[in-house]
Formats: sequence, structure tokens, C-alpha cells
Amino acid sequence: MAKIIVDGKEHECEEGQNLFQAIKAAKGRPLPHFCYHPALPVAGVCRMCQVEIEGVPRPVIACNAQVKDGMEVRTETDRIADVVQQILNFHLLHHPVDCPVCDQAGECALQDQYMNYGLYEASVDVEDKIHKDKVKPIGELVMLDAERCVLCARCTRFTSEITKTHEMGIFNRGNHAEIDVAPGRTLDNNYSLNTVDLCPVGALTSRDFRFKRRVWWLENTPSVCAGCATGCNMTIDHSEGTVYRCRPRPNVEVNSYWMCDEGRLLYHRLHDEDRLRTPVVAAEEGPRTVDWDEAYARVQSLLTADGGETRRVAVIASAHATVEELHALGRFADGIGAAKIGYRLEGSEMGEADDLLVSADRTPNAEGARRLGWSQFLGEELRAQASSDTVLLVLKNDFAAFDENGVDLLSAYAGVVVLGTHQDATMDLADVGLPVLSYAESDGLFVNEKGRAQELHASIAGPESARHAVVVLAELGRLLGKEFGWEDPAALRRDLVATEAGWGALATGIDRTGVLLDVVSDGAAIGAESGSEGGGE
Amino acid sequence: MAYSVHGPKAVSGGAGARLRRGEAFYLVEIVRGMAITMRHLLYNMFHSSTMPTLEYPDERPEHGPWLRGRHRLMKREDGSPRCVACQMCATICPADCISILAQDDDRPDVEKSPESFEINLLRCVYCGMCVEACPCDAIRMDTGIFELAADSREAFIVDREFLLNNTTDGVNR
Amino acid sequence: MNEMLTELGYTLGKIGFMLAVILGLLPAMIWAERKGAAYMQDRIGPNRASIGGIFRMGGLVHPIADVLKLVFKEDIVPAGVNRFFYHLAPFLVMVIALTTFAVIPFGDALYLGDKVIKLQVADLNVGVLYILAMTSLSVYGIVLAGWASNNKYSFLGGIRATSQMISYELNMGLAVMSLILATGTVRMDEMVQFQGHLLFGFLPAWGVVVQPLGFILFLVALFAETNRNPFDLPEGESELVSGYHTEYSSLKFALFFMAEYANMIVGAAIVSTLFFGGWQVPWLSTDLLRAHAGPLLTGSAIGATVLSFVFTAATWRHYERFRGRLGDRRELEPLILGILFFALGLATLGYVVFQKPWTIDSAMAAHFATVAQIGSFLLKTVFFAWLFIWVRWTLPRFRYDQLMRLGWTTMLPLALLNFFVTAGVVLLVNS
Amino acid sequence: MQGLFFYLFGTVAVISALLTITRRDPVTSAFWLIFCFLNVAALFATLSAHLIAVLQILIYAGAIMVFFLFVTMFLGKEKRSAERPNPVVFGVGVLTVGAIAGGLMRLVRSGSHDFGEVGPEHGTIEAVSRLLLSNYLFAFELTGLLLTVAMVGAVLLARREAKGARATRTPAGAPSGPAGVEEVADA
Repeated sequence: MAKIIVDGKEHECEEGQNLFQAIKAAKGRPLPHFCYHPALPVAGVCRMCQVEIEGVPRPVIACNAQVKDGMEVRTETDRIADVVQQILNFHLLHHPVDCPVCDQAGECALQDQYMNYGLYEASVDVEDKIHKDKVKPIGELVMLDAERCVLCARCTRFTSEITKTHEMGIFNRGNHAEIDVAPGRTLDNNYSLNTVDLCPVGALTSRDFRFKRRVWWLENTPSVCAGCATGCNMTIDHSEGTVYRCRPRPNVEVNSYWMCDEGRLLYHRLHDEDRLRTPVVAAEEGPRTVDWDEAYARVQSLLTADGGETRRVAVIASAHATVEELHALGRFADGIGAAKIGYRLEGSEMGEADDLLVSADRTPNAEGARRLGWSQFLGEELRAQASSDTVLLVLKNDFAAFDENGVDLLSAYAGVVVLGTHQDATMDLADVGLPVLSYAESDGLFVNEKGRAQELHASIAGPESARHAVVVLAELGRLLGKEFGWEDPAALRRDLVATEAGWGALATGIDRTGVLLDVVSDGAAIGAESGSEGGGE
Repeated sequence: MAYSVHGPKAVSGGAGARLRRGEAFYLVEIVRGMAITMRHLLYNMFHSSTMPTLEYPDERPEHGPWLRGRHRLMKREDGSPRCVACQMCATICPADCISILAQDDDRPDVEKSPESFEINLLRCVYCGMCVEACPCDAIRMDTGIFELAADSREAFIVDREFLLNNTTDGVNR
Repeated sequence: MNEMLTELGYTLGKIGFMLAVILGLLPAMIWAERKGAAYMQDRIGPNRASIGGIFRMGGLVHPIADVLKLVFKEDIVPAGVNRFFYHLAPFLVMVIALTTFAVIPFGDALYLGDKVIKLQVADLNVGVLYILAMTSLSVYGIVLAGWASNNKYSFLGGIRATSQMISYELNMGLAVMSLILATGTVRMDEMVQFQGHLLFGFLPAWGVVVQPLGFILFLVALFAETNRNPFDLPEGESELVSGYHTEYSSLKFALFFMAEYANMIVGAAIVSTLFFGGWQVPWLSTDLLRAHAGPLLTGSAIGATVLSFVFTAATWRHYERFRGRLGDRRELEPLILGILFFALGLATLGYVVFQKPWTIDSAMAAHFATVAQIGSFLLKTVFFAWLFIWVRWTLPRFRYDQLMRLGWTTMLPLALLNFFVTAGVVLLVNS
Repeated sequence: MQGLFFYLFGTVAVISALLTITRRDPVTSAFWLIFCFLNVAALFATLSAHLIAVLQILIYAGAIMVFFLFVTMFLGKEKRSAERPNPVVFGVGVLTVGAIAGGLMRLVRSGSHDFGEVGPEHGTIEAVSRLLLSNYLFAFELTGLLLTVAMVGAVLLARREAKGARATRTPAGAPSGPAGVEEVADA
């Protein structure tokens, strides 16, 4: 351990630690900076994080210094303020007066630093500024405005160190230096939008989010990506019931600071045209929109055989459902004596894994389903259960999309009730479709492939008449004469912790980075190979 | 009109003030008051044209340039709105009456422009903050139009085209 | 039987005349109220409503617009009202206001051949007491309205009306009693006859001359009884929304509104009858009027001619001065009115020249006298109706305790004093 | 004609009297009572007793009932609604009314009090006044004296009560009484 004195206050830190981080820990807030990023190699190009060190004649940049025991650092002297202001003046010399049209406005480091350290009279006339490329798409998702760039080199470092795709570089010299993609290249790797997050100014902006919403109107809800089994932590930025973008939320254990473009853009599906907004029932001319009472009446009639006795029920769970929903479905099935077919059609929903974040398993909660005792199933099992005396209940599972015989499989059942979020292939075959809340609209848990349980939080409200799946299950139970004592996901989680083995880690609560669950004895191999689910069951 | 004060006691006034003997019956004072009102009536009957009242719809009041009237959107030389949809006005608006949808603009010198620009005039409190917030001098409230009448609530939600041509002479330069 | 029918016809005619006076004066009163208030406050007042885009008549069209508005407005009956009394109240107010007029004579007896027609709907031998009785009933409409509305403000208005009525009814009665002592009769027509005499040979023996204090007391009490400013506490906009008629809308509100003005007109008629000689033309008794009908009629006709031409000149000047200022058809109004005035002037001039009114016969002279007396009565009534308006726009509203103190501690002793002094004087004079 | 009016006003008077005693809400009762008085006054008027008719309206309908209403309306709504009548009291009332009605019937039937025709002068203000100031002077003066005594008593009671109320409101040590008030007002 080493002791340093920051602005007269003693602080303990590691010997040899990066001084920037030590000062950030000591002061509770970072020094002004553009180029420093904890997950990227130090570049030391922006010169903003100047500090005075006792015994060193000139100010030095903290990001490139190391902690030595007894070091005395001053960060708030007049000299530092003056130096930072001068450097900022350099950065802004040729910066366009673009803030009104710049999407970065509101979360722009330049704006913040100018308000903290700038506030000087501009020394260059607007007309004399050097003009560079503006509104230049450099990839499918990224827009470049070279004028706004402060040459912090974060984006180039990202493409060379993290994705190792080397699309971007700094070209020309002096006043005319600018970032761009290498000639003939485009920024089209699956992580390109991370450069937008990294960019401290408005040089790189997202074409997906471009001009959609001013950032100060966005509310931020911490959540987890539902795109694959990695479970990247993310922040959902939404406003007035609409999700506008998703950004990675730092979690060193899972996704560091990054997130793939695919996962980011998944939110579009929330507002898709085919989102199920009201209950539907099958009719001659196609699905018909009804209200909940009528939908339940239809379920009731499906459940009642001609003789008046109640039909058998078989349930299919899903790796897209939260732990609470899966647990509710399990309790529901046990309660009414239904057959539990499984959570996933074997082999479906798999893709290519990459070596950064994307997992081969494209479902967010397969591990959770497995831990709750659900298994994968084959088409035959579905067929075996099929009889004219059985009603199939499907929770958030679109297995029909992966089996060409879906129609045949399901037509053998007396009825199919689907709790889903979209009018997908399975919903098309359903007799009754009940709209439930999606992952972005409800609280819950996903367990990623490494057994880390992470919390989702409801960000937007969801369609007006959609209900939480556990509520729908409770109401369906009531239709069958069973009273389950849960009203919300929280009650189910408490029940889960109390009754099931292996969930004890949840008892003390979960912080924003999630909690690693105990390894279950019969659990599948968890690790790099977890993408292939086959051997587990 | 100046007030005339009758004696020091009237000045110290208040509920507890005692009236003089003559005033207690009010009669004299009532007659004096009635003489004043009648004087006004008779004077105004024969000098109706000197009355300060404006015959409003026929005579328009003059107002200073500081009057905040109905909003207008300024145009560029080519007639397109000067607004860049930066949402500053919508952000500052205390009445939350401005809603703007931005769009990519294809023109080389314009990056962003309002796809729609709506002001709910029923919500507007005419504080003028939008004008002060605008970095492009794109919105002004100097039309001098202060009358609002329509036969539906929807008619008060004015759109981009309306605001672009919202002056009596139709010029928003 | 036939005689009875003609009698009934005459009575109906007199009732019709009475209604015509009140209902005809109503819009004029509303106009005078609004326009008078405006001029007293250096405003212009209503002048926008027009007929055919030309005739604005200085705002006289507005009462028509008002009535139309009130007729077509939604009639709201609030929840929780006592429906029977709620609907009854406005009618009660209006009916009592109108029936009070029944005992007021508006002219000397008219002789048609050998038939004598008293120009008075009901010649009661308790005339003045009837008026007192009716004014004491008039409060019920207000109390009913306030109570039946099931609204605390209306209710407070009703209560204020009650206590105000109790406090001022007494003073009014005493003032009238003094007058009865002085005139020696309770019959309205005899009272008016009495006021036709001249005191000391030059002073008309009007009630206001023989009972100056009684007149003031009566007038103040009348203001209080008609709930007019400065005694309009039952309405009290500033504290009671609008008091007893807060919950009324549309035609029922219109009835209250009109009843207030009807009450004013009736009150003005009562004051002019009791204290200002009623239909008496000052210094000209009925006999004198009949005897000198010719010169008087000629003088009036010439006066009318002169006035018409003066008005013609005034409207022409107005037209010339303001031409082009409005830029539409409204500018024609003074021109058209000027032409009408000019025609009127020509007509009266023609009447003087060709009909030779100084050669009028005695039967026509009697009719002229009646018309002159009715005119005198109407003139006085209109003046006092105007007085109500005048006072309203001059005085502020009394505070409630001031109202009570004025009624009980100032006016009641004065009224009693007046009564005893009058009694003493009458005793002295008669003995 | 006269008979028609008599039966009209009589019937209405009886009906409104019945309504007066059957309504639960005293304010409504009071209004029906006023209506009853008006009809009685009309009955007097048909008998050419104009003075009595007017006095009926002026004093009973116009003054006394206004007081009644004034006081009743100050009571709370709960206090105002009447309870079911006590059967004993109700019975006594019915019996009393019956007795009076019977007595009246007998009086009318017996024909011993035939009033005979009256002239147009009867019932006028002059006639009544003359009667009051000649034949019934003593009774008239006595009634006047009684009323004066009542009024003086009422004034005395009111003054005493007011004085007591003022005494309790004056804080200890503060100048009390009219003199003190005068001083404050003059200052």
C-alpha cells in the first residue's frame, strides 16, 4: 500500500497504480479528460488531466503517471486551472459551433469541461475555422463529423486493441489531423457502436439514434441484454414509453465496457409492428382482437372437454422468460398436474459465437431455465404429448419458427394458448394469444451462461393491455380453480429462494453487477463451451 | 384622477375611525359622490371621442416591440425554416407546449431540420423563454398577434407551415 | 253583464299598460345601467351589437342580444335542489314585483262620455298598506331561491335578504305612516290628489315637501328592499359569488335579472307617487291642463319640432365628423337617424301649421291632460329608476354590520322621531 | 262569483295547512304556512275586509314568518328535520282539532249568530279604525300597553345579555366598559 496526498488530503492506494485512477478514487470524481479510458491503453494525447506533483517542476498528465508512496498531488491550483483552460482552448480552436445539431450535446465532455474550466473568449473567428468532413457515414451505424473530433484516439485504440479490426486511424497532421476509416474500409464490425460511446465529443454519432431524442430527456434504466447467453449489462435509455437506445453498462465480470451492435439494436423489436398489444383469439378469418375477459372465456372453453371435465394441460417454457416467470410456470404446472414438456426445442436458437462477447446460445436465460429443472425437448416429445384431450400452454416460446412441422405438431392438440410478446410463428398457430410484458417492461432475473444472475428492471410501461406473465398465470390458475398466492415477480423470487435449492445467493439481494449462483450438482458444464446445450439434459 | 382627502381624520381611516357628525348620516357625502359621477357622465356624453377606450376591433391598440405575441418561425434565404430542431425551446419551455421532431436534412449546409414543429397555443404561457433559448434566432414572438380564437382545441396546435407564415404580411425573414 | 265585460276590458287594458311600462322600461333600464356605468367610469360601454350591420343605437341593441343569449343558454338544474321551490322562486320574485304596480295611479280619472275610468288597476282603500305588504312578500322569492339552491352562498344570500328586509321594513312602514298622517289618507289616488295642492300658494304639496325626512328614510329603505347597491348584500359578488341566484341559469336567471329591474321600476313609481306628486304636473292641476290645453299643446309641438331639428343637426354633424373612420355600413346610422329626425320635425311642424292645435276642443283637451299626466308620471318614474343606477355606480357596498347599524340605530330613531313630530304637527294644524 | 272564490281559496288554504303539518322539513312547512296565510288573506279580501287582508299579509306572512324562517334556517340540517310525531301528542292534537271543528259546526248550524248583510263601508280602514278607537278603545290601548311592556322587556333582556357577553370578552386589566372603548376609538 502507498499513501498519496491529493489536494492536501491523504489517500491510500496501490503502489504503481495509475495516478489518474488513484486521484479519481481519492476525489470521488475524475480529472478532466478526453482520451483516458480504463479499458484502453493509455495514449496521453488530450493533455487535460494535468496535475502538479510536488518536486516536479512542470504539470504532468495524471493518466500517464504512476503512484509512488508519499506522492503529493495538487489538482486544483490556479496554475492547473490555467493550463487546462489553455489546452481546452487548443481543443476548441477549430471545433465547429455545432451544439444545436449535435446529438452529443448534453453528454458531451467538451461541453462539460468548457463549463468547468473554459468560459474564455474565443480566439478564433467562426469564419476562420478549418473545415473537415461532416455528416460522413463511415459504417452502417456510425456517422463521422471530423470537425468535432478532439483527436483523443479512443476510437482508433478500440478498433486496434479490442476488436483488432483496425478500421480507423488518424490522418494528416497538425491542424488538419482528423480521424477517418482507412481507405477502402468501413466501420462495420459488430462492435462499431462502442466507438460512439467512447467518443467523448460528437465526432462519432450513432446513425440509429441520430436526431431521435435529446439525451437530457432520456431516462436511464439499468438492465441486461436479452440477445444472447452472455448477458451483457446495459442501460436502457427511454423516454415517454419509447426506448431510444441501449448502451453497455460497465461490468468487468461480464462485458467490461462493451456490447455488440446486434444486442444494442434488439430494442427495435419492442416497438415492432407485430408486437402483440391486445389478446387475440383464432377465428375463421385470422386472429381477432378481443379483451381479456373474452380471451379467458375462450381459454375456459378450450379447457373444458365436451363431457364437461377439465382437459389435461401441457406447458412449454422458454429461455426468453425471466427466472420468476419460469418459476411461476413450474408452480402452475405442478399445481394443476400439467405435463412439463421443456423450455427449448433442442438445437434451436443457436448461432456463431465470437471471441469477444457474443455467445452461441442466443437466448438470455437458458441457464436459468435449466436450473429450474426445465429441459430441452424434441419434436417427438411434443408430438407424444399431443392428443385431443390436451391443451398446450406456451410461455414466450417461438419454437414453431424452428420446426417446419409446427402446424402439424400443434394441430393435434385440443387447443394452444400462447403467452407471448409478438405475433410470431407460434402465436399464429395459437387458439388464444395473451400479450405479456417483455424483458424491458418488467422486473426479473436472467441467469447468464456462467451462472450469474442479473437483474432486469422495468423501463417502459409496455402496451396498455399487456400483463405480466406471472399475473396471467395466476389468473389462468384461477380459471382452473387453483389459487396461487403470488401477485408480482418479487413474491415469486422470494418463494424461489425459500423453496428451491441453488438460489440462496439471491437471498441477500443483488447489486448492479449481478451475483454468481452456486454450481448445481447436475448442472451442465458451464463455461466456454456452454453454447452447445446438447449434452446437459 | 387625483383623490381629494377630506381632513386628517379620513387619512388615519380604518374601521375604528370615527366619522364627523355630518358624515355619520352619509347624505352630504353621498350627494357629493353622485355629483362626481354625474359630472363624468355628462362630460363623457358630449366628449365621447376623447374617451381613452379603444374601439377595439376597429381600432388596433399600439404596442411596443416588447409585446410577446404569437410565435413565428424564421426562414432562411431559400424559404426553408431557420430552425435546426435543437430542441432548446422545447427544453426550456415551462409550459411544455413545443414539440419538435427532427429529421436529417439532405442539403449540404443543413444537417438537421424540423420535420414537424408544433406549438400548443393553449398551453403556451407567452413567457418568451423559447425566443431567448433559441441559438439560431429561428423562433420569435414579435408578430404582435395577441388574439386567439378557434372553434376546436386542435386548431390551437399550430404546425410548422403555419408558424413559418405567421405574420400579417406573411414575411418571416 | 255587458257593463261588467267592458269593466273587465278596461281593467285588462290598464294591466296591459302597466305591463307595457314595466317590460318596456326593462331593456331601457338594462341599457341605461350598462351605458351609464360606462360613462361614469370614462368608458364607452356596449356598442357592438347591431341590427343589419347598421343600427347600433348606442348599445340599445345589446339588451336584445342579452335576452337571446339567456333564452338559448342551457338551463342547468343542479343536483340536490328542492325542485319545486327552486323552480317557483324566480316566478315568485317576478310576480310580486309586477303585482305591486296594481295600486299605483298613473293619471287622473278619465271621462269617456259619462263613464269615469280611474287610471289605476286596483283602487284599494288600503293602497299604501298593500304596497308595504307586497314589498314584505318580495323577500320570499329570494329566500326560496337561496334555500332551495342547496348552495351555501345562495343560502347566505337568502339569509342576508331576510334580515335586511326585517331591518328596513320597519323604517319603510314608519316613513309611510308619517306620510299617511300628513296626507290624511291611505288611498293612493287620494294621496296623489292631495299632492296637487299648492302650499303657501307656490309650493306643490308633494310628499317630499311635507315629509322631507320621511322621503329620505323611505328611499333608503327602498334601496334596501330592492337589494340594490349600496344594499345589495344578498348578491354580494365579492363574497357570495352572486348570492341567491348563483345556481340559476338561462331563463330562470333572466327572471331574477329582470325582476331586479322590475323592482326598481316599481320602486321608482312608488317613490314618485308617494313623494313626488305621482301623475301631477307641477303647478298644473287637471283643470288647468284642460283649460289651457291649446297653448300647451302648441308649445309642446313647437318644442318637439325644434328638438327634432336640433337632433337632425347633431346627427349630421356626427356623420360628417366620423365618416370613413369605421369604413363600413355602421357609418350610415347617424345619417339615417338624422333623416328620421328631420322627417319627425317636418311632421310636427306640419301638425302645428295645418292642424292648428290651439283650437283644440274640450274632449281632446281632456285626453291631452291625461297624456300629459301619464307623461309626467313616466318622467318621474324614469328619473327615480335612473337614480337607482346613479347611486349604484357611485356608492360602494355597505358592510353587513354597517347595514344593520344604519338600519337600527340611525334610521329607526329618525323614523320614530319623524312619526311623532308629524303627528304633533298634524294635531296642531287640525286643531 | 264570491262563492267560487271562497271555495277556491278555502280549499287551497286547507290543503296548504295540511301540508304545513305533514312536511318533515320545517322550512318547507313554513313556506306552506305562508301560502296558507296568503289564502286566508284572500278570503278576507273576498269579504271586502281589505285592511284585515293586508294586515294578514303584512304582519303574519310578511313579518312573523320571515322571523320564523330566519331562525329556522340557522338551525343545522339534522336539527331541522322533524322526528315522527309522538302518538300521544298526535292524538291530543287530532282530538283538539275535532273539538274545535265540532264547536264551530254547531255554532254555524245553530244560526244564532247570523251576521247579516254588511255595507261596502264594512271592513274598510276607516270603519275598522273607528271601531278600534271607539267601542274597543280600552282593549286597543291595553294591547298597545302590553306590546310596549313586551318590547321594553325584550330590550332589557337583550341589553343585559350583551353586557354580560362583553364582560367575559374583556381581558383582565384592560380598560373595560364604554369609557375605555371611547378612549381607544379617539386615540
